[in-house]
Amino acid sequence: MEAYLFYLLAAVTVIGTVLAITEKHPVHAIVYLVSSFFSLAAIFFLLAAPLIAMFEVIIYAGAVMVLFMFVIMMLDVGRSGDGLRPGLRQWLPAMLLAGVILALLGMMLAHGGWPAPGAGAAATLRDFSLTLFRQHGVAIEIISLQLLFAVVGALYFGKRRGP
Amino acid sequence: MKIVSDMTALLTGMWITWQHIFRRPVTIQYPEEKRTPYPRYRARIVLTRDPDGGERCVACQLCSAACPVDCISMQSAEAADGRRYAAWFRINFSRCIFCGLCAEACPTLAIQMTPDFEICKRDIMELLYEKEDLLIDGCGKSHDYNFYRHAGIGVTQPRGAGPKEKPPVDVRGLLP
Amino acid sequence: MIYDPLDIALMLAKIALVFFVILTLAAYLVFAERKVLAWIQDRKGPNRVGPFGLLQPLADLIKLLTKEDFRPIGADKWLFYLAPAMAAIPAIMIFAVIPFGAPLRLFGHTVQLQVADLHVGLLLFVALSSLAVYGVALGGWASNSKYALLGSIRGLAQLLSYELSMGLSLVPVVMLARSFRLSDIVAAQAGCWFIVYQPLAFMIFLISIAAECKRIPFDLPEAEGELVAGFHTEYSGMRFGLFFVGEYLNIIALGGLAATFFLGGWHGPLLPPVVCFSVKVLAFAFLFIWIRGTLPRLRYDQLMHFGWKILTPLALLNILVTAWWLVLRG
Amino acid sequence: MPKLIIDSISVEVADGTTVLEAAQSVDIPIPHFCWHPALGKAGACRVCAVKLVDGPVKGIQMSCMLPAQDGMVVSTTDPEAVAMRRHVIEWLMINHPHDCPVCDAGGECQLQEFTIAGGHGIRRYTGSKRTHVNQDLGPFIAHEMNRCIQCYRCVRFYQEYAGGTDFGVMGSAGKVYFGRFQDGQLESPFSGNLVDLCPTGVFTDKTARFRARYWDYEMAPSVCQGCSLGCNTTPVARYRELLKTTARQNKAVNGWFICDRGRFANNEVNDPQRPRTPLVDNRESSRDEALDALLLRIAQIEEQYGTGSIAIVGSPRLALEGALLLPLLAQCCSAGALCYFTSQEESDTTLFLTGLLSAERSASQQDVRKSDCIVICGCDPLQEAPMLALAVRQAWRNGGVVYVIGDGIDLPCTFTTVASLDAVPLADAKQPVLICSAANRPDLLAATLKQQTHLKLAVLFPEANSFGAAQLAMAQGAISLERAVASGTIKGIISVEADIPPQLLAGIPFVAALDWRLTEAVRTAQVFLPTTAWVEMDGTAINHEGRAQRFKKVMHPGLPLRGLGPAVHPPHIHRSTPPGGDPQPAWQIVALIIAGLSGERIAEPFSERWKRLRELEAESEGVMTHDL
Repeated sequence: MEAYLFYLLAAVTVIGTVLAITEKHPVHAIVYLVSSFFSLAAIFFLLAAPLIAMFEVIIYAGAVMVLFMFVIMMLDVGRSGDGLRPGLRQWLPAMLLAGVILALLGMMLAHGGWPAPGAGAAATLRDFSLTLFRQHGVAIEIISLQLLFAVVGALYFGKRRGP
Repeated sequence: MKIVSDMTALLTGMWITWQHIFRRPVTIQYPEEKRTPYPRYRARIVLTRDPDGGERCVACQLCSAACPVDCISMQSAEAADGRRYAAWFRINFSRCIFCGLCAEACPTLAIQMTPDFEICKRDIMELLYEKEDLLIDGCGKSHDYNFYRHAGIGVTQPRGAGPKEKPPVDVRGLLP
Repeated sequence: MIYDPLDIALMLAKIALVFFVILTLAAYLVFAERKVLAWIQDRKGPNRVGPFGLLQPLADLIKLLTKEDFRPIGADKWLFYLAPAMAAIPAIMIFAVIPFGAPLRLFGHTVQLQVADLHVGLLLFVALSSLAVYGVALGGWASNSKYALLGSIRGLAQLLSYELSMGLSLVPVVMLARSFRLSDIVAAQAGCWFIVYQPLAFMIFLISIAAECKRIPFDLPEAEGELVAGFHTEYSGMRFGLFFVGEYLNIIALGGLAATFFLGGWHGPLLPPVVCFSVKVLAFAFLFIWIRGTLPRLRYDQLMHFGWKILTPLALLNILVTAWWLVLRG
Repeated sequence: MPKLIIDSISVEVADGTTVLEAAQSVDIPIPHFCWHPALGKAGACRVCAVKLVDGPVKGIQMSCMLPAQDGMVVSTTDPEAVAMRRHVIEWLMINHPHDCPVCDAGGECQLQEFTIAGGHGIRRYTGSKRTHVNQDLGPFIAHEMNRCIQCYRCVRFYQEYAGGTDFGVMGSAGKVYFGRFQDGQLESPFSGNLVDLCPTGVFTDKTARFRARYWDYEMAPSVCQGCSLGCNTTPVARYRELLKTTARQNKAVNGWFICDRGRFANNEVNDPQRPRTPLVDNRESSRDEALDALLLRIAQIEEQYGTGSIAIVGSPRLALEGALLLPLLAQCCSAGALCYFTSQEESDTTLFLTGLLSAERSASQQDVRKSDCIVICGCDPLQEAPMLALAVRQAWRNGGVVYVIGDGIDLPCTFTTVASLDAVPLADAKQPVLICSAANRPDLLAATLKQQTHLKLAVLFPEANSFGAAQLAMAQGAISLERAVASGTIKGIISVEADIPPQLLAGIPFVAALDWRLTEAVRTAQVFLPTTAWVEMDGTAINHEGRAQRFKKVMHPGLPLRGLGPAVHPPHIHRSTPPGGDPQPAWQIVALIIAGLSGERIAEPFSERWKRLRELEAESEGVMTHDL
């Protein structure tokens, strides 16, 4: 049952992502990407990581993509025919990266296969938080400071200058 | 403090609307309950007659000129006695907005408005009122006005016999 | 994994019940809104269909279903058809995590009166409400109409802004209940409702959910005075109906959540739990209607100003204070 | 060149200009009743009062009577002047009846306008009004003396300008009466202008009596089709009916007036008998059916009798657009003859006279008015083209001498009868004009014209576009229908608004007619297509001097609402085209036939040397076509 669900969701994720990359129309691309995120969240849920699943939806589908959409609508770039399919030159770096990832994946598989998913024992919120703040406390603080700087910087740039 | 006054304002508004929930509605349930419009209510248009029974309308086209929605059309004609009248006169009530400008423009007080506001029809063509539908046997709001008595050109009375008119000039008289 | 057939049956029964109840409720909420608004305005409201106009929702439904399903020229076909569903579905899905009554003993089972008792229930609500944005955004964009587009741009910005303050206002609740699970939150309020500890968070949450379901005074995405009907200007028939029902489902869902987070959920004196919960939800619905009958619409810059410069800092401050208090209390 | 200041605008005008004209030249309106640009001043109405603030004259003055002088400072808005004008209007209104609703001038009445503009809304006079008895002035002019404000425009026009003797002013002081000595039809052929001239409703058009109001009129600048003079008119239509025709000013052509013949010529357009539906073998059909039938018959005739058996017949009354397309039509159906004239004699004389008329030679009505020596040779202007007679009278009033060769004609001025052209002292005259007609053959003219290079020629052609037809006939080598039929090869006639006598149609197996009049050709035609009258289309006509003038569409073709049967009121039906709305301009039908024959679509009839006429404005003075 879970396996079927997993493959179904995985297929949706992959197809959604591919379509999001190839779609010329930015709004359509966003919709594909959002559906891809959503099925990815469901996969996380199946993998007993509900918190990650929720964050996936809240942050990526609910915030980042909405912002993208907002910008697209504001700037009115959503006209079909505006976007051109990227040429081979633009594809190259992406394909290179994809090759690297695939190679790593192959190496992992060759070296002892799959790390078993933490089936059954769902990571509780408490464990998650403890891990996050105990083990990676400093990193978290640094990241949050970085975000704060970004916000302050954005405010500074966005401020209307002069009279 | 501003926030306190703002909150009070909001709550006052809420309190007023709360009170209104329990008020008696002012709605009149129209088809069942009807209210009598005032005599000067501006609804269905009629054409009136002068005290002598003649048609008041002289088809001067002022009403059709005043009409903002162009719902009045007519054709004037001349009777044997020189009286100007409407050969046909049509008001398209499907267009009429009951603004009353026609009644205001009418120099002979022929067009008047009545309180009859219930003129809905199933077929829109039935809202085309012709002269025979519009003409009533009565003077409407002015009982004693007859345009032709005051016009000064002698149609209902011999020339120079109207009120405040001198008898016709004798062209061949030599006296100044 | 093997599932107990009884569990599945119970689950399906609960889903069916919730569906039936909330859809009926949504339909009658529309009716109630029209009635209450009419009373506020010294009118009588719908009273023609059935006794006291009680069959009005049915008449509305028939009207919506028989209307022409219209699609404007140049509209993006699939997104145009998808958007109403995107608006209504997240609102329905929120009900999955709302506990609407005390657990029941039935055939030897303990039956949770809740469709899914997730331990990230609160997060699921936040996630779903953030997804509800897409209905507004895609519907307005796909209509190929300037009014609809303006409405959806406003909707995007507004929902994004108020989601933030809404999420932040819930953090103290989580801190008090020490759980994201809604049944835990309800259980934590068995003694004292969180509104007592967190009046500020409650106010922020209330304002934010009013903005989330695009109600007056925050109905800028569909401001009929300026944008015809905003993001759903071009919709007709049942597609418009879905947007419409989605809005009322949202009211019920958010009312239920407000009751769950701050008013003790199904806890209540005298009355049975389910009734208590229903009374609270209906009270919220009435509050929204009452506010609609009273307040004028905000200006758009006032709306954004209020969200970002007042509500969000206040919510952050509230978190800080709560955290301090919790730490001090130990 | 006096220089004066009017309302702080400085104006420089020619000597002898009045202050009123000076103000008009800089678009400052001064109300006036008795003053008229064609009639001059009378000083009768006192409504053009202005105040002279500074300069040689001071105080309130009548601007129409006051010649402009150097240093004058005029104010039209001075309170004193405004009050004066307001009081004058109030005096004029004392005896004016309150009958605007039943007056035909209501809405186009200068008195009404100035009364409202002057702010005189309430009558203060409580005494009795003076009344008059009206006269019956015949079937064209209605008389309502009570409305008179004694501006004397009517009598000045009728007696001085037009030379009429049966209408005048009688009585004195408050009894002044404008009328005939006794009831009867006005004799002057220009009496209709009283309607245009009267600033209020004393004289109104009886033919259009009580029919419509100014704001409902359908109007457009047009050109009279009554004769070849091409006087400018503004026809007025309402409910698909041509109501009346009013004069339009064109300084070079008719000046300000038109004759009664052109004015009261509505019947032909409104005629209920007018053929308005396409006919195939006398059976009503649609326009497309008739076109198809026509194309089929053309092919049949060619097959049966060989090519060259069809004659395309235009006419001098056909608008230039249609006439221009006929050569193309002739080419498309390989016609044996292209004709613009039916009779050989008319063709010969018209072509001959047109050949004489160069740009320098041809005399406009303005040239006639300015002339000091006019010779009328073998024609009767008062009968053939009345406005030219009026122009001759103006020349005579200005001191010109009028000579008439031949007898039995009448003119509204005194003239000298001479035996021949040699007896006229043409060489002494500065601007002599010779008026002759296409009805006679003045062959001897050529010699005289050669000697007298400054002699101008005004030819009276019978139809509105005779000159254009002749120009085209010359260019295309067209022959007369008489000659074409005499050759015996013509077996089919396509008549485009041509007046063909029955004897020419007698032996022809196939006749097709495009026309808006019920002519002989229409009666005998197997295929008939209705065309629009000039008021129902945009078109061009070339008048007797070679001046092309544009006339605009006044109304949509269709059976007049009044002719829709005996119903009490118009029918209650929706339709997109009015009944009888089939007619199309002749040139468009010809273009359709050409398209059917050759596949070539013609959107614009003016090509090659006529291209300049595309931009011809109806309100301009026209374009001389000699050197196009």
